Amino acid sequence: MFKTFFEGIVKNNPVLVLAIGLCPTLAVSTSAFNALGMGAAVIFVLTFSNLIVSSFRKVIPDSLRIPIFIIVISTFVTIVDYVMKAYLPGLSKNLGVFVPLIVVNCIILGRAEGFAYKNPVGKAILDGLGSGIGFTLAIFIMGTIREILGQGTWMSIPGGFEGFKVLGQGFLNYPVLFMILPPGGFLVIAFLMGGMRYFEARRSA
Amino acid sequence: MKDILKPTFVLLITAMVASALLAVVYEKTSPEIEKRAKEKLLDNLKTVFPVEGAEYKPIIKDTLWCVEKDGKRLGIIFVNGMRGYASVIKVIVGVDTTGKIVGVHIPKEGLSETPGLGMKVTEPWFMEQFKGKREEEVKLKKDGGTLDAITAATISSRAATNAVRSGMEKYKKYLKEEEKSENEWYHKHLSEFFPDAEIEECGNNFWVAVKDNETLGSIYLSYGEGYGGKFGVLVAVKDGKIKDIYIQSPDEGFPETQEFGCKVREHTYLKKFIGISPDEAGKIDDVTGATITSEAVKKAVVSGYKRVGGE
Amino acid sequence: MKLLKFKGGVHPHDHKELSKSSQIMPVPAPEFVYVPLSQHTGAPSKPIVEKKAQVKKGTRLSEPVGFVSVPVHSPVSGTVMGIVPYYHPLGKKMDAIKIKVEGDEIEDGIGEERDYSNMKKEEMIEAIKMAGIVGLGGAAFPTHVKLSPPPDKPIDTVIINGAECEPYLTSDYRLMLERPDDIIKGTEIIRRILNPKRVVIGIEDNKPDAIQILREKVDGTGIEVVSLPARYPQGSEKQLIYAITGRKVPAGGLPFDVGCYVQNVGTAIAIYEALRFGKPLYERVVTITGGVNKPGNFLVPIGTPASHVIEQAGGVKGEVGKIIFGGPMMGLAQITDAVPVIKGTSGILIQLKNEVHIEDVYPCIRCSSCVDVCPMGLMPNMMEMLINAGKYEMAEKMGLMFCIECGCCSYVCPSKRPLVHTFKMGKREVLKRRKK
Amino acid sequence: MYISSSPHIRKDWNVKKIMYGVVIALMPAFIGSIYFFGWRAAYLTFLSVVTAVLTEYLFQKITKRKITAFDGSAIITGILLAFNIPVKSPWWLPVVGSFFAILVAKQFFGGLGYNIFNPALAGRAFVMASWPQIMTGRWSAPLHGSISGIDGITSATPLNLLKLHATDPAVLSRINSPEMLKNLFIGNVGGCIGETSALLLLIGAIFLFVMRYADWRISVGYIGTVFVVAWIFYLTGLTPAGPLFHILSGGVFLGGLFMATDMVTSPVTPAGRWIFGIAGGLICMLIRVWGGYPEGVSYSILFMNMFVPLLDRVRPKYLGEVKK
Repeated sequence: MFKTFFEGIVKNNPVLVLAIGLCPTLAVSTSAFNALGMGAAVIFVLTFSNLIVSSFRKVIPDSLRIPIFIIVISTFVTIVDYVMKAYLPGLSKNLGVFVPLIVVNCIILGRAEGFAYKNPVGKAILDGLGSGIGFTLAIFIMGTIREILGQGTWMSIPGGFEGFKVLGQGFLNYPVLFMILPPGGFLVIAFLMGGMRYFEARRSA
Repeated sequence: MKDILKPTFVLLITAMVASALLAVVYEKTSPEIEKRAKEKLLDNLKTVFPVEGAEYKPIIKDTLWCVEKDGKRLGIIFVNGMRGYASVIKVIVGVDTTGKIVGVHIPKEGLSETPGLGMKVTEPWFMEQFKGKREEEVKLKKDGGTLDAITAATISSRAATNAVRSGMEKYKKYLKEEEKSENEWYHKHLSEFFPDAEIEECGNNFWVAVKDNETLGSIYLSYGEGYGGKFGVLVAVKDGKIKDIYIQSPDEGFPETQEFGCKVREHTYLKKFIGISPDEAGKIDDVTGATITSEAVKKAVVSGYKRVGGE
Repeated sequence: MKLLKFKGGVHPHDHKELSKSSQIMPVPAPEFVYVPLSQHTGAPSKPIVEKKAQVKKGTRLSEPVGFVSVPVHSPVSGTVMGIVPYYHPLGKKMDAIKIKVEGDEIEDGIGEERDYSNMKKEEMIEAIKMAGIVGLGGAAFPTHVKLSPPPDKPIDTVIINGAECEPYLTSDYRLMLERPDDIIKGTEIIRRILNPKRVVIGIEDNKPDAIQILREKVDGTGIEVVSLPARYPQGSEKQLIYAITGRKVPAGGLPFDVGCYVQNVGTAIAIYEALRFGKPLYERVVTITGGVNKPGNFLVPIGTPASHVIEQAGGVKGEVGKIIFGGPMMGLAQITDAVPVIKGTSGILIQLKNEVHIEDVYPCIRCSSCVDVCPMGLMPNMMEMLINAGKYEMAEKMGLMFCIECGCCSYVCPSKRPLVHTFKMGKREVLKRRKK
Repeated sequence: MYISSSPHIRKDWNVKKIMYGVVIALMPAFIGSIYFFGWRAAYLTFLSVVTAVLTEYLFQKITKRKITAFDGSAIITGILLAFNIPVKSPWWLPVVGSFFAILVAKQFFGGLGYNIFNPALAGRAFVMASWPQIMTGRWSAPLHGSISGIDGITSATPLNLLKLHATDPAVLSRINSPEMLKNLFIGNVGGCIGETSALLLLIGAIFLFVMRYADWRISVGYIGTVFVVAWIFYLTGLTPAGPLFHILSGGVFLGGLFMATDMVTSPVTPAGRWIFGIAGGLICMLIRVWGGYPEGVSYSILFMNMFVPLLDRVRPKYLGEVKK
């Protein structure tokens, strides 16, 4: 039962292994806090859409499943969007269009179609949580690396906490801006994917 | 038929449930969102024009506000944008009625300039340097102005400064209006010079007193630059000679120091002007201890007279 | 007519000075000769002698199988020891007739002068075929096949190839100096068979004395002698045709597609000897050069092991590094000095151990030297990459099959990549796949 | 006895010779940089080269590859990277740049021969993106001249003059003056360590062309296009500087002679090389006139690097190729 949960985190990590949902991953992983916010939004949407899809899987007609998935997903996304705007406006501004874009995030549609539609509710929720946490972990690690190298801080919150000054003043003066620019995102994700493959290969060898 | 109806029905139900759910969420969150937005806006307005107890009245929605306190206009705040390096740089600027910048704020949100470069326009030191600048000074040093540009981000710095300057130009007329109404102090004095006459405005801070189709005299308003700032002088002229003279009082915005500058407002000094031609005002002795201010008064009288064409 | 320069090519040091001035010397027969049954392009011939049969110089040992095939003849007189698998310059063991040399008799009739002026075209071609004549430039393509172009492709230009662009080799050069009359007579025979409009002898301009002698000799015959710029691979058929006529042999086509016929000077002499003296091709001129004590040009009986020939050239100067049959650009390195000389062997080059450079192979740095020098206008670097990636179809599209293996690309490659080797393997693989 | 496929003789050159040939060709400009900017130029170049070689060596050691760190290519990358940074850069800038260039842009792609982008330019792009304030804000005057090539203007390099002060009549009147052009040609102006002297770079490049270590088509195409396009733009008023100013200023000579001609990252066919050079020059001018940066050389070359596989398809017709 819990295999489903852990598979989503490590073996089938959506970002680092399946390489899906890369667009938001690259775009919002410029800081650890943004990444956490995005991750939380995805976990929420993923878990609840899995729950709904799985619960109603017997009544959803096959021919209509995709439109219905989209409606379900977009409903939860809109909820997240409103709530974020109301209670975390700074984060909402930073994540920008990528929160509404969760609707078309292939992780969520993929899990709904590939897993929740075929499995019982309990498993579907665990799968949603697992994949969501897998996504969050990946994007959080990326956000951490990029923020520390690119800004010299960690966990800075827009309009709030300045962040832990991890690498000292010299670094704050001359941070590696490259890392928070898009190419830096590609570089970091390439490293993470490569590392993942390397360890996977070592473990199975 | 059933093939069409059933899916339609299912889809309809789904959509309705979803809409209902969203409606509830919207109902709950929208006041909060609006409240946040308002707070944020007020926050910004307060940063650029911080006056205790001031009111910010919108003139053009989301673009222009006037700052009022106790019914008196203190200045305006405007929002203006200019294409920067990678995005439009939005500036929020407070300008007081004399045309000086009170504060500039460049919000980080929605700005996508290069991090560490163009993004630095949002750093306090950059926004600070606008304070107290007049329109013509709002230029980068490179372009002959007074402001420092951000190293290696000339385009963003220039866009931000240009946004401030072009905004000031665009909304100048709102300040001009203010100048008039703000300087209302002289209106009540106009009638004091020619008690029975009707005062007709001829524009250009020049009035003519008329009684029974007969011109009794004229009044002009002129400004002098004293030790502490600008002050106004009203001069009534009759038959080419100064009939009376009035200098703005401290309540009306006279900027000079109480102990020295204010001496020029004393009757003993002003008396010296009466009866002479405004041309000859320069000959009058200065008030001891208030040379700059007295010189300013004399200059104002002479220049004002010249301006209105010597009657 | 203005000469056209073919694109690409290289200028390696030619080292011809080693053997240039040495006259052609006959080599005495060794103890045993090994005459391979296949010394030409096409089907191997079928032996007609048996073990212990007595043969003389010029005795026919086999008969051709099919049209593209020629017989072999005994270069010596002696006893057939049997048909044994033996080393072959192509690198593998092939059937060869082993003959023990005894005496020095010549087959009856060979050497008598005959009058061939009344022979018909077909008779001449048949005589050339049965004399076992193949192209002596190296490719060893049966000459009678070349002399019978399809009727719809008339030959209007005959080119006698005296370019000898391979470094080190001087056998053709010596022939031109020593036997210019025979070359011209052979050429006249070819002219009679093909009836072309134009006959040209092409010689590289680094052999001015050969050009001069031939120019004197051709006077009044209507044969032109053309001086070609010295540039490897000038002697390659397609490059030669382009330089002399400006025609481009279509990819995958043969010279007769553009009305041309190219023949080596040595072959011209062989044709003349076959018709005039009835002498089959059982010996040829071979340049022995490189790390030998007395480099020179030798008339070697076909089937003589290389070791014997090398001895005649004074033996190897030091430790043998490589024994190369042919020139350094296209020749084949041999595994042993027991390999016999065959009809296509124009030279034997000995490289001493210290002359053989085994250099580090670097990755291709895309310097494009190979593209610049390829005389066929191919892109060797890309083809190599594709072949190494197993993408044979794409390599074929880039013209792999039209590679003439001249070696220019490998020669210039600063990364020392074995380009020609790869192409040979690639071609073999493509052919294998085509068969399937 | 050795057996190998033909040919059995090889031209007397190899990768090492080519690479060290390029290093030699860079020496005039290197010595010039010491003359213009002082010993710090040598110090930064030294750091950059050492880092490049060391990075390559360690990577190959750790990943158990054949050690080719001393074949000269890493030295070239190190020198070119140092040539592309201002002399006032902190010591760690060339170190980080070289490290990135060798590790990410070269070794991760498979090492020498497999990299898509010119490693030195990729390294430069990295430090440029990361520390633009250093890369574009810290110009210093040469020891015996002024930063802009014009007396009295001390804040900007020639190209910055063009980008930022193009409206100043004092600049306009002297930007095409013989004095300016002479300073640019000799290299007596502010700029990156190795890019300022067109003369010294040209000396090195002629050596390369003569030795056939670089292809002249790319250089002629690149610099020629910058010249022609600049001329057209000058005549149409799009840029106040004349064509000579454009080719002599900034990194056109360094880029066009040494970086665009990098064998690994340029096309192999003559036609491809012409296109590569001409398109590169055009992009450089587009960036200079309409782009956000005053200089467009490095990005134009990096941009064209991406098209190399495509340009390699512009292959010559082989002899006797039949149209299908």
